[in-house]
Amino acid sequence: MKQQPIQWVKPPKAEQEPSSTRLVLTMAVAGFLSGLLTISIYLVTLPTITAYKIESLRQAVFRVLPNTVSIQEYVYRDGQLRAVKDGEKAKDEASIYGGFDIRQNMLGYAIAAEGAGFQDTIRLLYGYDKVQKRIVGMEVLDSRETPGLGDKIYKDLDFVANFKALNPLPEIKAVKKGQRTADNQIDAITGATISSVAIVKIINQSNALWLPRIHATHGHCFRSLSC
Amino acid sequence: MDNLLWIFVSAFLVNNFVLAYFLGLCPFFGVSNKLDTAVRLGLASTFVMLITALCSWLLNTYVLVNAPYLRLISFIVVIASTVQFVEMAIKKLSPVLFKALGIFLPLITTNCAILGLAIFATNRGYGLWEGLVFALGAGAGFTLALVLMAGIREEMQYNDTPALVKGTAITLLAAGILSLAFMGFAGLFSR
Amino acid sequence: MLTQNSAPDNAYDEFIKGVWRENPVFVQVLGMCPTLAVTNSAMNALVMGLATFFVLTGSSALVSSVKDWIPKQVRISCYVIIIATFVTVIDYTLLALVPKIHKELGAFIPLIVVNCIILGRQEAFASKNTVYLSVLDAMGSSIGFLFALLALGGLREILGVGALFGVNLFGEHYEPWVIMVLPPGGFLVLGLILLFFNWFKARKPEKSLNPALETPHG
Amino acid sequence: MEKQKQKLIVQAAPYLSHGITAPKAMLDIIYALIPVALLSVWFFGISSLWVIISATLGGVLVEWLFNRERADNPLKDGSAILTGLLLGLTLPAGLPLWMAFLGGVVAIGLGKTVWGGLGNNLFNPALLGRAFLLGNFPIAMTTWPAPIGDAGIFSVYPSTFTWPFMQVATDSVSGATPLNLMKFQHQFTDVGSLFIGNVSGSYGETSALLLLVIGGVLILRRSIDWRIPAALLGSVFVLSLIFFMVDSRLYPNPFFMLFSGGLMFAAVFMATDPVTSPLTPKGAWIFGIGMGAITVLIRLFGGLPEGVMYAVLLMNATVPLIDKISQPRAFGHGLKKDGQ
Repeated sequence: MKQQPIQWVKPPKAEQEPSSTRLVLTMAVAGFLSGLLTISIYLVTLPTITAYKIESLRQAVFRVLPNTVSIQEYVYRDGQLRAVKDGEKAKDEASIYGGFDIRQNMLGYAIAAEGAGFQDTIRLLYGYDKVQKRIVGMEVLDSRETPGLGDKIYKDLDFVANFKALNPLPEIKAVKKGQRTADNQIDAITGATISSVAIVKIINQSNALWLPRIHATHGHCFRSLSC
Repeated sequence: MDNLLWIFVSAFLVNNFVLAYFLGLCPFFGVSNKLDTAVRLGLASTFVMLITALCSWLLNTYVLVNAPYLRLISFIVVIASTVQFVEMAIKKLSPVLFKALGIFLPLITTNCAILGLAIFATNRGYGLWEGLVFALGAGAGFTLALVLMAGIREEMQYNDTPALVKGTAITLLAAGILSLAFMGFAGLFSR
Repeated sequence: MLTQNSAPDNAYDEFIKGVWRENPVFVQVLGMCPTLAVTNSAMNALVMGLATFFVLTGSSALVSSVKDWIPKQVRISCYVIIIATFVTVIDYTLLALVPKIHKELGAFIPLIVVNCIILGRQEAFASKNTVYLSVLDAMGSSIGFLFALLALGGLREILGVGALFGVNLFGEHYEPWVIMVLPPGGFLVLGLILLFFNWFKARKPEKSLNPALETPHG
Repeated sequence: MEKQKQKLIVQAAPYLSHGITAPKAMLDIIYALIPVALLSVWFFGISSLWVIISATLGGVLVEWLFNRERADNPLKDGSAILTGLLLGLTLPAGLPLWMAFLGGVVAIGLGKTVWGGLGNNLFNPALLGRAFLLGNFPIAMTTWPAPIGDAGIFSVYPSTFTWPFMQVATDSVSGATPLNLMKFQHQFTDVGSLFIGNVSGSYGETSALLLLVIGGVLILRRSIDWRIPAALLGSVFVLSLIFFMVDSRLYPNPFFMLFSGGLMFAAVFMATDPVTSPLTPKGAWIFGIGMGAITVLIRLFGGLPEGVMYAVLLMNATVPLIDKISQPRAFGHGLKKDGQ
């Protein structure tokens, strides 16, 4: 069969050309009505959508930073991590979330990070306990890793458990499953080494940025960072 | 730099717009029966994608900051009118280029790869350079898929493909095989 | 790209032709991007199909009721604006109601705008017919589209995960065919379905369709 | 039959002036595969024989089903058996038999039948079947059992007789292939044992020595075009030598690259398939070098340990283009032909 070329329907000539004012007016009315409808649906759904976003963020922080009951957004300004409220943050400014327990004690930070995975970008959130100086939880927010293999980065609970008491210093290393010997190592997933290594790389890169900032703010001393 | 390379390779091979994201399938199936047309359509699309990346970045940064709900409508309107404007400009400035690419330009604006590019770049929060590199990779990937498919379909004309399979069915199966082969690029430059 | 409509026999025919005889996916091969991209599970296919149903029916109703006031020169732009508005509405509604599925469908909800089934129905039918017939026509096409999406999504999920709508079918020892939920699976399964349709048609040659309908579009 | 023969000659005429006809070349290659199959039984036991037979049966079944009404039944030319053999030899020992069977079905069904049978297919059927299996069952397809050693030829891997459509029940011990070790542990297997072949891997890819000998014989008998293996192996060697000289700790020794994985097997048996490779000598060189470059790219920078299968499939897709640019006289004057 020969493929037919696409036929584009040409508008037939109108009997009388409408004035350009009429054309512009039609478009303007259409645009106005469309804008009106769009804004209304936006305003109607905004509370639900915002509530869901805040709630899912809170849930995620609770999972990576156990015992958290409330969260606070922080940005890095003038050599310090500073708490910001909604709207005080500049558009492209990176932020992390501090988690507080029931007595309003600061537990640590939940840090979002992303990077290249096996198939596509992986976005994840991990919790850093500032007292124990350990990573205490990791959750993959978004990924397109291979089903049944790479998706074990969030489906394999043994792998996720690697991040429950992990020393981030000097850097995290992925080793072959069962060969873990030090507290800065994780067991890679058999058959999905690239995805496991990608997670490690994403966290290491993010740590290189944020740990010194946390350190500067709280005055902690790290083994491999000059004090 | 590492990041830009990965964005390019990802859009070009690993997550090829056509073979992994299913974007731009209309021209991929409709216009891929001739090699010459495929090359030109690919180049013209790449060009439009670059313009789109620029437009959507400008819109996102300067216009839509407080009105995200107008994103879809303004993307469509702005992209379509910019392409029309560019088409007129090319016609005036370079008749040769117009003859090669011009007839495809209006056709491309209705292509979902273009809107898809703008939406993906926005969702991922790409800056200007990232967006442009993304557009370049996506355009190159689109061209590659189109050219490979055109070659396959020209070859098929000489073969006795069974009547049952002819037409869209075999094109889809060939696209599936190509998509399977492109899986080999997974993880490229990700480390 | 548009079919020459024969005079409508009756309203029922306008409805049923889109569902089966002129099925937008299996017969006209239109709207390929969403068809392939979101059918990696039956649930995604269902939500996408319903969203398209809403946009297509809504746009057809609106376009057919305002068609006399829109000058010919700007009609396509007006249709696009109308469609884009409906898409924005459904986009925010889904985000509010089913955020998890919205996340999985991702960029493909805004891309309903460029699904040429929708613009095609406006241009070929709604701009020339009464509201009643246009709505029936739109409902027929979108149910046909929904049916196609569900068939693809169901098949891909059954093979690729061993489940349907998330319900496990074959027990936990089933070995999933991972390809089916990945991009190659979309192309291959649709290709095989079209092959089956061709075979079906070849068995009943008197009812064969115009081959020109096989030109695919986005 | 008559028709099939003719088609191959027409397609191959520009360079195969030495009278290769389909059945002769095909028989040659089937004979050449027998020692490879025997060696794999020696290394991996009787399981490997089961897998090869299963894959072949799958292919033959499809060929028979879709062509039983045709007078020139293509079953007779043996190409389905050849495809099944080739596919079977690239599968891991201990792969569940139902998967091997499915691979054979896809190889012939999707790789050959839908294109109109032998001579019309654009992709290597055996590798297409293998790519389908690898995509579908990544774990089973990358579980490379270690050679059986002392257990005896008649011992069977427990995973072989897995119930159809079900997962492998037992955790089989997977020996990492040399390429896996290179990619994920940065260990380089010594070239000597790669050369002899006593390493984990699919049957066909274990012994480089045997494959070199067989390839040599086939070239001498003119059953395969020498240019394609030469271009493929040569480009892999040169490219990996360049990387090796840049950083010898990061990148493997070029001999390691040559003798590991499925490269040798692909160079001798897969890339040289006359139906899915270019027509002209110049095209053969482009084809081979392209495959070499993609193989090195995927092995050194990709996420997968082995890329030669994808390299062959991807270059198969470019064969129509290669034919076009390497044969300007036969196709008129290039692009101008299609101009408006």
